[in-house]
Amino acid sequence: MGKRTEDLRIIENKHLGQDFFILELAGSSKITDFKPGQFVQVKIEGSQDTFLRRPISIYDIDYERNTFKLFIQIVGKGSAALSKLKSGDSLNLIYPLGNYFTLPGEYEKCLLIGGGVGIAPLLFLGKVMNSNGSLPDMLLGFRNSDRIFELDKFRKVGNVFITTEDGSAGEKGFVTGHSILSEKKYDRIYCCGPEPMMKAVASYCKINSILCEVSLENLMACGFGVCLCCIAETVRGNLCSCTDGPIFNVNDLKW
Amino acid sequence: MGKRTEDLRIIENKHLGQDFFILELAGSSKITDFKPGQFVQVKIEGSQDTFLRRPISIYDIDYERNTFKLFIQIVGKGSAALSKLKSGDSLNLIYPLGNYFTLPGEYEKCLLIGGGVGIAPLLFLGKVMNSNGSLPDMLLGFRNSDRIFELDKFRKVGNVFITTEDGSAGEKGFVTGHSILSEKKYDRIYCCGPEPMMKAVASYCKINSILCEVSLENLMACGFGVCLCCIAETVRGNLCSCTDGPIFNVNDLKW
Amino acid sequence: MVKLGISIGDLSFKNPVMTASGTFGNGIEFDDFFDVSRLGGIFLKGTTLEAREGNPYPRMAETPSGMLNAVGLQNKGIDYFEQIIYPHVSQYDTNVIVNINGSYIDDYILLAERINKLDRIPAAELNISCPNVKMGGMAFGTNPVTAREVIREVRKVYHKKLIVKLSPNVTNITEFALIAEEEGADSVSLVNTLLAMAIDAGKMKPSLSTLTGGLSGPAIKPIALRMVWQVANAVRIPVIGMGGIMTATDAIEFLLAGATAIQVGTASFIDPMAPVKIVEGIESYLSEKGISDIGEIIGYINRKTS
Amino acid sequence: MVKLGISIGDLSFKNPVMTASGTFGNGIEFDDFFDVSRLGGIFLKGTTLEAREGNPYPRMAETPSGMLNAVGLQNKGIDYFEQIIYPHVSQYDTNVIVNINGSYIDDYILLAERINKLDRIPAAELNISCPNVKMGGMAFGTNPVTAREVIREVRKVYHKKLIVKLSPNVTNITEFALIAEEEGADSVSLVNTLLAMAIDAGKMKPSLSTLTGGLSGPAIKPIALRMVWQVANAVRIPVIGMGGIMTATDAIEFLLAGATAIQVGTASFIDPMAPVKIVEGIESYLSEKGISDIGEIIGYINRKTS
Ligand SMILES: Cc1cc2nc3c(=O)[nH]c(=O)nc-3n(C[C@H](O)[C@H](O)[C@H](O)COP(=O)(O)OP(=O)(O)OC[C@H]3O[C@@H](n4cnc5c(N)ncnc54)[C@H](O)[C@@H]3O)c2cc1C
Ligand SMILES: Cc1cc2nc3c(=O)[nH]c(=O)nc-3n(C[C@H](O)[C@H](O)[C@H](O)COP(=O)(O)OP(=O)(O)OC[C@H]3O[C@@H](n4cnc5c(N)ncnc54)[C@H](O)[C@@H]3O)c2cc1C
Ligand SMILES: Cc1cc2nc3c(=O)[nH]c(=O)nc-3n(C[C@H](O)[C@H](O)[C@H](O)COP(=O)(O)O)c2cc1C
Ligand SMILES: Cc1cc2nc3c(=O)[nH]c(=O)nc-3n(C[C@H](O)[C@H](O)[C@H](O)COP(=O)(O)O)c2cc1C
Ligand code: FES
Ligand code: FES
Repeated sequence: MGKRTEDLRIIENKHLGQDFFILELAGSSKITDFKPGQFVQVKIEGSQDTFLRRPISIYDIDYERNTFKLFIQIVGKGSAALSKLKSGDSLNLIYPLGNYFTLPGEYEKCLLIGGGVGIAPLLFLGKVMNSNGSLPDMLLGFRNSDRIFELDKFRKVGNVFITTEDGSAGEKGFVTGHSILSEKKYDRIYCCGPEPMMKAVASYCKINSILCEVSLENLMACGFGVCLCCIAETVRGNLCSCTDGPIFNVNDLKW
Repeated sequence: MGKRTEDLRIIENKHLGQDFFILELAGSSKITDFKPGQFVQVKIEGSQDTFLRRPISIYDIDYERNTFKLFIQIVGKGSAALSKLKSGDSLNLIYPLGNYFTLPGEYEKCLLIGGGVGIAPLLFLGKVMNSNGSLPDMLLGFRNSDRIFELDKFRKVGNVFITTEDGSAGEKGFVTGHSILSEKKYDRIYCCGPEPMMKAVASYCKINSILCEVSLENLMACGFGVCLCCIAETVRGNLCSCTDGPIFNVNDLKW
Repeated sequence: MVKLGISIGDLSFKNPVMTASGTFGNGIEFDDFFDVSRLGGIFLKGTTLEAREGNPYPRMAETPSGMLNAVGLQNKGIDYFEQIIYPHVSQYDTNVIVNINGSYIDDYILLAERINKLDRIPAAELNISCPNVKMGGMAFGTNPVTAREVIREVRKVYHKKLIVKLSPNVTNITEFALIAEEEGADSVSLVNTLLAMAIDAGKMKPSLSTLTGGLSGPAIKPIALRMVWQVANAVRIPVIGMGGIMTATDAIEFLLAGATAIQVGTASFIDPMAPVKIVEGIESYLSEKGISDIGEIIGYINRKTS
Repeated sequence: MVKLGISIGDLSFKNPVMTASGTFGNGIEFDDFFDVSRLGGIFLKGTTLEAREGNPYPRMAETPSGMLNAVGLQNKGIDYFEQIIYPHVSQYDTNVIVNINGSYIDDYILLAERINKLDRIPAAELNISCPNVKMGGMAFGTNPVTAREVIREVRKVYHKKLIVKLSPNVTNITEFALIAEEEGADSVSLVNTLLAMAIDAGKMKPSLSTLTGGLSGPAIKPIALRMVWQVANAVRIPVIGMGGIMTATDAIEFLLAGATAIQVGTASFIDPMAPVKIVEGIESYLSEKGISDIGEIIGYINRKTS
């Protein structure tokens, strides 16, 4: 169908505790063209200081009900305004945007690594893998156990391993220190989270010759390739993380 | 108590039909210092294009419950945003602002003339006159009968006469053409409404040597006398309609 | 039916709504959203002779009712333009205009010569006002001597419609508009972005890699409108106005001030349909006012007050 | 305890938060809201020799994240100031600074002489940047020759702290800051409002009686911040920054850019408590960062990047 801009109706705004919430939206057109790793650009109404849209990954899709979800963390004015929306309110989106994760070959062993709200695009990715017949491992890192949500969802799509910085759940420390990485051999790692984490994962993958894709969270003005503000430095020059990304193979990035 | 700025809680937002609504607010401090003709400066949250506050007259006061009301017409972005507020929401005000109507002497006969949403400050004025033992006449002008609201309230504080431009209620035409003006003699006329109406009333009063006070609706940036944007040209020079007004004796205005 | 067409010399535009360079890519990115041919014209991303990578990330900062950018003319150069972009944009049934840039006057001349040969490009916008490049750009456009020189040299080699894009970062913008007119420009467009800065108080450092960037969006509209009004009253060539136009109402303000046409910039980032909605909005405004020709509102406030 | 005090030469201020001329009346209007003596200083409404009525109504227009004003220096003149306002403001335990204006250089001189005699006024702000008067104001401040002349003449007769208020409506604001410094000014303050315009599309006419007015508020913050940064890097005298400061975070951005102090303007219209909230906010920011002296953040980004 191509990119489009539409007012969508909010079906539910589920507050998870801490600063996290999930918006469920009713697709107005068929949303079967969404691919894992893609994002939407959300218009923020009712906030005097937010002029630009905000990019948010597609977290989950329900093809039967034609709805999809966004998993959002409140970090500033825009996300705070979004957190106040109620079911029935409408939200203007530009979507679907960006490229998407490269799906693995039939027998490849995959690990999905997420940190904090960076787990968002991995659920959808995991589900698509499931529908292709594979059950990925998932390594999710959090600051502490209070910030872990939706684990049941992730457990349905893969084998979940946890780290927390304070050891309040799973293994203590950062994802790159988790024992699974020394125990198992993966063909592909998909990663989304804070930049330091993605860089650590990228260097682990390079050393161990594992194919690795990361999802960048660069600042965006447009989201569809016209402002050239969101660039990532790559071996092929500056590329837009909103059209050539947000998913990049780490070998392409100048990290 | 002096001027103050406070977050007040909305008790009710009553939509009247057409573009009119009434906000009832719970005073946090005692509101016994409000005088008829005074106004509040309302901060508009959740509207990207409204930077400045909006001046709104005090429409009605309930001393027992320590609440007061604002009678508002939707004419643009700010009033539209206010119309969406719900009971329980909070609203930031600077208040009470401006001078006030001069109350009549004991035996003076008074007429209160209001046009459209300009009837707002007259209810409070009428109530204060009642408490001083007088029952004013009230001449209220509207575009048509669909735009007449709250008449029962006004009938309790005075003898109400109506004009509509299309004759759908009361006498047809403008307030200045109403028969009451030729039938009765008034000592004082108080007027609030569109500028052409106030000017017509002012010239009627000058010709007939009637004391007349009008409430101006000049554009305001601050509302408390510091920006000098809201000036009215008077025989004493340019005066701020937010501190020296909004109530002016028409003999002082260069109309 | 309302007449929306306007013209710059003998070049006609089906309506006065165009897109601002650097905010509309090469049009292609908007094909999904609407039929680009419905616009009066499109101004493509700033082009240079050689390919450029632009400035390092971060290049963008959100500000109250606006944004800063410090893209710095990232583009793939004129060869790529001729081979890849030109064939595509040639298919649009609208005026496709190239925004030309350089570090030295010679760059501008060489580029203008190349663009001059492209049949389907009826006009070029000479950008002497980019605030985000170390050499050229705004340095040319804020100095009357160099501004005159670059316009004069380009005019010699460029034989189609030449539009000079002015910088708002000057004491007296009419001075530069008059220079453009004197040197034979067919039109001036204004404003480019205002040189500005954002600082992240939390991180205690500038938000942009380049420290300063260009401010665009509604925040600058009142300044842009003032400059368009001043320039329209000073020159006889048509003025193309821009700066913070988000809605048809904004566009109409520029027309009333004296702009013959307008460009929609940053608005497209927030609503990719903005340009076409503005075409429709102008049409309704004129119908509602009972005005049959857009020409009647162009410069209307100047006719009334002078 | 965090040290918030700053100084301009030997004049000390208890904190760097002041109020911008024309947005704080004569302080008196704020007595109901907070204790004005808590501020570092207050800049009073622009004063002229004679009483002035200012420009006709309408004088104000709301714009995206900002406003236009065309007040035009309405004030009651220096006699009224000495007799009525001065006795009142003398009671404040803070630096009370008069903003002086004129149509001719002689007006400025005569006024400066009168202000010089007032014991409780430790400084004067020389306004050569008002965009809303037909004569004087911005005309002085956008021309290097007249700017130098008026500063020089006022400096001869004014012996306390002289602060020159600069116009942002120039190509190169550092040129004017350097002139002020060369002519012996103790400080420069910037920015005054940007010349701008608003048009009512519905009514098809300009929103202000004067057609153009001065833009203030958050819309101009990125431009003001850039100019303050440029000037702070060019002169050695202290810089007082302003333009769109609404919150402590905004104020801190100006300090990081190199301003020694800041003025709160339009923000006071929306929140009369803004100036005092900003004092408190700066204090918390410093505490949270573990910074004990405000001096450490003044010009911080310049120390880091140079
Ligand atoms: C492709 C993509 C997908 C994303 N998916 C999600 C998602 O699924 N869920 C989610 O919660 N967030 C996601 N984000 C991040 C989200 O866009 C930002 O958190 C959001 O824009 C912040 O807006 P705000 O108004 O709340 O914060 P602001 O008030 O704008 O900023 C608050 C603070 O966060 C910083 N900040 C804001 N955006 C970014 C950024 N992109 N990178 C680094 N720092 C930033 C600011 O500098 C500031 O310090 C995604 C970003 C991208 C680019
Ligand atoms: C002292 C005072 C008391 C008031 N009391 C009331 C009241 O009790 N109830 C009520 O509904 N309104 C009252 N008003 C008017 C009210 O302030 C405006 O209607 C409101 O500010 C409009 O805001 P907006 O954002 O909805 O409209 P905007 O979007 O700002 O403007 C919409 C249109 O209305 C015009 N407009 C806006 N304000 C004014 C004005 N003050 N005068 C003339 N034209 C204007 C604009 O130019 C524009 O064309 C009062 C005004 C004053 C000065
Ligand atoms: C991200 C971005 C990139 C831009 N690139 C260019 C450019 O390449 N050439 C040019 O002449 N102007 C460029 N501009 C300026 C715009 O064309 C326009 O003059 C300016 O943004 C003001 O209009 P607006 O407020 O409607 O965006 C750019 C603006 C933005 C925001
Ligand atoms: C209504 C109004 C009146 C002003 N009057 C004066 C004045 O008399 N003298 C002066 O130097 N500046 C005057 N200014 C400019 C302010 O002092 C300040 O420089 C400008 O508003 C930018 O700051 P801000 O964005 O914080 O308001 C005035 C500004 C406004 C909005
Ligand atoms: S965000 Fe505009 S090009 Fe990527
Ligand atoms: S509105 Fe500011 S002085 Fe009246």
